[in-house]
Amino acid sequence: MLHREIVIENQRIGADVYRLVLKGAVAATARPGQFVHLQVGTTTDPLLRRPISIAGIDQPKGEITLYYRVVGRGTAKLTGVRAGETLSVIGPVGTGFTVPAVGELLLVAGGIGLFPLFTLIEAVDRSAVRVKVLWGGENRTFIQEVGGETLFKMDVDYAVATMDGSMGHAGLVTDLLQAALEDRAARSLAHRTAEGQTAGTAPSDWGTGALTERPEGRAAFTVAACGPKGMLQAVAESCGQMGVPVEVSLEERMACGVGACLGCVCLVRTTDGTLARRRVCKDGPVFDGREVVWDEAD
Amino acid sequence: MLHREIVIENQRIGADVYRLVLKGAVAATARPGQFVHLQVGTTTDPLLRRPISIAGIDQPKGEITLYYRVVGRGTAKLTGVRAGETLSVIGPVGTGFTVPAVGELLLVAGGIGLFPLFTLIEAVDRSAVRVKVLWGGENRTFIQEVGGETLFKMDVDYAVATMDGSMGHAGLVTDLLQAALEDRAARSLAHRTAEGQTAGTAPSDWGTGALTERPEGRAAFTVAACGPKGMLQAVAESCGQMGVPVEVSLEERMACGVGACLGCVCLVRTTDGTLARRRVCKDGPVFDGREVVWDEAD
Amino acid sequence: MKPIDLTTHLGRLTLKNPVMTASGTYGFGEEYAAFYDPSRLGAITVKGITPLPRRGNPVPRVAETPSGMLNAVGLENPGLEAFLATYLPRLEKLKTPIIVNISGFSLDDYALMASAMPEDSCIAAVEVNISCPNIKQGGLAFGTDPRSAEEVLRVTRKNTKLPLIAKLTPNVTDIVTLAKAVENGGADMISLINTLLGMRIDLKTRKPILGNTMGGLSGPAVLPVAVRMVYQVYKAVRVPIIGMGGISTWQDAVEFMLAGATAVSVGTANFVNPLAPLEIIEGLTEYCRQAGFAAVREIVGLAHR
Amino acid sequence: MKPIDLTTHLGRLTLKNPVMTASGTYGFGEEYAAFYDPSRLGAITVKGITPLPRRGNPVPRVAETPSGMLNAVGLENPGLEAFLATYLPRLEKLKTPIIVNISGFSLDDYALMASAMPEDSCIAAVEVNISCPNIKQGGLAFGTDPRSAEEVLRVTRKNTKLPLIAKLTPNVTDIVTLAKAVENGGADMISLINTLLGMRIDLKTRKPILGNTMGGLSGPAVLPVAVRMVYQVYKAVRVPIIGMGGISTWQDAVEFMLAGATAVSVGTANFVNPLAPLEIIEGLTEYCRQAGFAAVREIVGLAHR
Ligand SMILES: Cc1cc2nc3c(=O)[nH]c(=O)nc-3n(C[C@H](O)[C@H](O)[C@H](O)COP(=O)(O)OP(=O)(O)OC[C@H]3O[C@@H](n4cnc5c(N)ncnc54)[C@H](O)[C@@H]3O)c2cc1C
Ligand SMILES: Cc1cc2nc3c(=O)[nH]c(=O)nc-3n(C[C@H](O)[C@H](O)[C@H](O)COP(=O)(O)OP(=O)(O)OC[C@H]3O[C@@H](n4cnc5c(N)ncnc54)[C@H](O)[C@@H]3O)c2cc1C
Ligand SMILES: Cc1cc2nc3c(=O)[nH]c(=O)nc-3n(C[C@H](O)[C@H](O)[C@H](O)COP(=O)(O)O)c2cc1C
Ligand SMILES: Cc1cc2nc3c(=O)[nH]c(=O)nc-3n(C[C@H](O)[C@H](O)[C@H](O)COP(=O)(O)O)c2cc1C
Ligand code: FES
Ligand code: FES
Repeated sequence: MLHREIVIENQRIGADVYRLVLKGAVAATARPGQFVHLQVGTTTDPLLRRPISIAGIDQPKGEITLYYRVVGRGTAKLTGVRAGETLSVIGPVGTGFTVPAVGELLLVAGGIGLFPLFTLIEAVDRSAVRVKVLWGGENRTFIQEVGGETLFKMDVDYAVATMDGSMGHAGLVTDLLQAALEDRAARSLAHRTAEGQTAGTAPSDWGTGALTERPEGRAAFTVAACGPKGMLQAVAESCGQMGVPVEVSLEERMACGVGACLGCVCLVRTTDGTLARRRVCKDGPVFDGREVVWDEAD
Repeated sequence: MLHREIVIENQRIGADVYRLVLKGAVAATARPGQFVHLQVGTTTDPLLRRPISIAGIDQPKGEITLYYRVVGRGTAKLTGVRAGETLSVIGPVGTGFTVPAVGELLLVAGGIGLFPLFTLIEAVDRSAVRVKVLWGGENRTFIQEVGGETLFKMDVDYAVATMDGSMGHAGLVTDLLQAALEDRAARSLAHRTAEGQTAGTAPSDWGTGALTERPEGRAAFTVAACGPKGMLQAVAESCGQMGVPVEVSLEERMACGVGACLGCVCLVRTTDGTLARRRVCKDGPVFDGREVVWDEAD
Repeated sequence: MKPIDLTTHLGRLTLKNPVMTASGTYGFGEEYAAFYDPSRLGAITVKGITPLPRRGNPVPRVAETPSGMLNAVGLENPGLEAFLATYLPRLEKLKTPIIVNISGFSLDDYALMASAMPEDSCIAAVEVNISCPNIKQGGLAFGTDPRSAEEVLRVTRKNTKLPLIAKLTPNVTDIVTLAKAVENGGADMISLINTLLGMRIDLKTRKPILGNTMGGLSGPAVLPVAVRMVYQVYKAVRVPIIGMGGISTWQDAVEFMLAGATAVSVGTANFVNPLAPLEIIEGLTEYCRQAGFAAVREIVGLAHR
Repeated sequence: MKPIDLTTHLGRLTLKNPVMTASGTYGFGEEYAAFYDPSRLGAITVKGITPLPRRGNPVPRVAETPSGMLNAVGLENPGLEAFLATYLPRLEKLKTPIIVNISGFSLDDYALMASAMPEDSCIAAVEVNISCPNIKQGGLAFGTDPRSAEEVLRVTRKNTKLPLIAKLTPNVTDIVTLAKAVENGGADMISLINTLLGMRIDLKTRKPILGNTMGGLSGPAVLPVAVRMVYQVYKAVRVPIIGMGGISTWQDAVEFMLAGATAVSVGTANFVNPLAPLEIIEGLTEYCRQAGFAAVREIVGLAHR
């Protein structure tokens, strides 16, 4: 789990975002939603490793792709790393996304929360699963610079929202989600009514069972989301209300990255209703959105 | 005094010794025996600057040459710096060697203590001053690797000593010094006796006055030395006994490098006989060898 | 070439080498098993246990500092009962001496925890963490008052035959008096140091970063403080010292042993380099070989000569 | 664009900006004049003065540590008489408020030093360093015992009308009690923190690196401890706080001010980046501008809201 990976590329792609391609042992076992815990320096400052999601897995080549945004000292230092050098990597770590086998998969991303969803897009069987990405960002520049190098090349349906209205929907990505959920509910209602069921119970009915336990024959509709905590909470609540299964990828400040220090916990409500701690690094970063307790004070 | 200098070259020349050539403002005002205080990293670890002697000054090109040996974390980090990058440099700092105008200059160096003497060799008017270097090192490999890239190219008289006898005199460089001093004394004695002076007072007579105050007409004989403390002490004592003026370049652990922290002091006996502190970084690193109190307990 | 003897004697406790892992940084021994076989360690110290389960502090629980980190986990742990029922059997499988770190808010808490530790399991010693606030005495930590510290050790001593380690906090004016107090109280060893109290503030939110406002500083930044305390305490007590605080390399470990530590514990460094404990074992061995020592214990306290 | 108001009120003392340099790291104000005009600083604190000249400790006096350094200069200084005769006239020329740091080994020492400071010179305040061992009371530092600390301030207060700063050592169990004690004693301000006691050992010689065995830890490594103490003391006292300990960047300075420091002092960072104080003044100004504060004093203590 501790590897030295060779830097193949470390390139700015725009808007303070860099693509980092690493060759080594991680690719062989990486799965969608997992991350690596990277050492950014060689002295004791900055001390801690930095968690970065795996955004691309090329098993034949033995390469993983990461995208990182420069926000502080660690990521700033990382930009100085050159192709040919090596980096110390712990990974792949964490419990990733469920990869649905059939149905529809709606991906909701806020800003750089887009990146961890790429591996999920790549992993699903697109002949059996309809994938659509809803992506929100600050403005057109960010969306075009970052999307132009990534999402827009991926041959997948998407819709964007920008806070300043400079591109796509003017507003939050959760507006797009809400619309999609309502649209889906309406379609399903029509479908079910045709099947002779009562409309009223349908949405809550959807909410039972884990994502993989969808009854055969009925196309599953699931959501996976990554982005700022506030957005994830809104996504989880919207989906919860509509009874749609949702997985969210959380971020938390980490020390060990392997479950040993209890630095990165979240709170979940377990099936028996009690509150329990989970480690974002080991038990997550992907959690069932219905389980997560968003406010400690609750 | 605080400059960003461009790295022109940072090259291993053998035996863990590197040559570092910097282009910038320091060259314009640097003098023999001064040093620079280099920042080796950009994070808080390693924290402190490292003092490195100026071993070459090329004013027309605006370049200084440094030689450093890798001994710890800071110098190890320095080896990673590449041509074209810049380094933060405080300098030139310190009070350097006296440059004699006439006579004979004997330079005594221990190991990498050779480097600070190069600027002195370059600075003296070789048509008026006879220069000879006595250099001691561990073994032939060290002497040949380091000397081959430096001293042996400088068209200056030299003699070497190695601890293991693998090159030159087998033993200490101070043996060579002792022989040179005795030889000189014998020659001088002959000279003075010829002048009708009493032989007995001659050596102590030499010892009076500063290096530059030599009476006209009589060729001054001075020694300058750099190397480990033990060697410098031996050099100073030998010269003292023979009444030969000697300047020594001291090393001490430094923080500020500019005289502000009192971290790098030595003890001197002033002309009125009292003991006083001097800052190696500002009042030195070059001191009159007869002044230095080598053992605090004295 | 004769192998260097790494055997380490901590009073009645004998370890195969002097390198262990520090409480709270090595979970319950399983997380780092993906990197190497934990039985290569001298011992493993597990996360601090309290009588009842604790959910700990809200996040953020960690914050980086120059060459260090703050943590405010708040003693999250499964509680004594679950520890014995669920974790201890799993620890048994690691085939490594286990040190159980216990924390309490009253003397009764410590007594209860000590008496509950089986004496015939993988548990090699009990480490008494006295950095917790003493609820009865108004919240001041047991570990900052010599009399309370001594009392905690005494009551723990009465309740177990296992070797006892007193773990001291560095947030005190006079570490030597505290060390003497726990020695008097019956400690077989002293662990030095726990974390230094610190905090950081977020420039954007203008609030403390940690959910708990303040936290414990660990990592290389604290090393010089820890070495100093080991050095001071070594002069003053007879019981062996387990040194910790910023140990990341074998050089650091040698420094602690020269200062007077008989064994060393690796904490924060695990997060940065999971192989640090193994590299330290190797480096210590090589240092002894090159310096001509036949046993690593020969270097303990040499800086005092 | 209105300029940001940097005026800083420390009790009766008003400075043009809140950035000063820390005692012992800025000599007698002249060494850094080669880099910039010192009058751009809020104030300069000079090296600690004692009644008699002191030659200080043997070398080595400094040792590097992770993100920090140890120093054991041992209060080398020219003594009171030479300070007044030789250094003060030169300080006068810097056109900058000067804070004189005084250290003593008895109450009489402090009284003498305080009464000797002219009240009509460039001396803007006297900083009372109480980290020295109290010879009469057996060597424990004045600064670790609240009653002694209060007494030192009281006696100093009686002997000068100049504003008084009490400089506290962080090597104590309870910084708040000490801060309250010096406030009671008459301190107009509190400086936090002096250095943490630490040591390092040389692996080759197997001896302590410092000539004095132990030394004071400063630099970025101690920043989280210093911020914590400023935060704690701000809650407990009314007098303004001068924050220091590892401040290297404007971000660090903002952190101290949010924690409750009215002014900040730059120490070890001068050695690394001689321009640090100026960069901090600029950065503070820019932070206030971008965050919409009209005066830098508005951010003091905001982390407590
Ligand atoms: C599971 C996971 C996956 C992530 N994936 C990505 C990714 O693919 N691309 C990307 O750009 N960023 C990602 N992040 C966020 C990234 O880890 C932080 O932006 C980065 O650690 C900041 O480091 P810094 O030194 O630049 O910032 P600093 O502020 O200097 O960091 C100081 C400390 O805070 C921690 N920290 C700061 N911001 C965050 C944050 N948002 N989340 C967690 N820790 C933080 C750092 O790890 C470090 O310990 C991910 C975070 C997690 C937890
Ligand atoms: C005036 C002066 C001129 C020098 N000129 C040269 C030169 O031209 N070439 C060269 O190779 N070396 C020179 N040195 C020695 C050089 O400064 C040290 O070897 C270097 O600082 C070691 O740094 P490090 O990080 O590799 O070692 P570390 O041991 O990791 O350093 C730790 C700390 O100790 C200090 N330190 C360690 N060794 C020495 C030493 N011998 N002298 C002073 N401080 C030390 C470092 O500066 C640092 O603060 C000079 C020293 C002085 C004082
Ligand atoms: C995340 C974390 C959790 C810790 N939890 C405990 C604990 O439960 N009990 C305890 O006695 N010490 C605890 N400590 C302190 C360490 O055991 C150790 O004393 C300290 O971190 C200094 O060592 P280091 O610098 O090598 O980490 C914890 C430290 C960290 C970093
Ligand atoms: C070399 C050095 C000498 C110091 N001398 C003194 C002193 O004479 N008096 C004093 O009160 N503090 C002295 N200090 C402490 C500093 O003023 C300051 O409180 C401490 O270094 C923390 O700040 P920093 O981390 O920014 O350096 C000294 C610090 C250093 C590094
Ligand atoms: S970061 Fe240590 S448990 Fe998650
Ligand atoms: S290094 Fe600061 S006075 Fe010389």
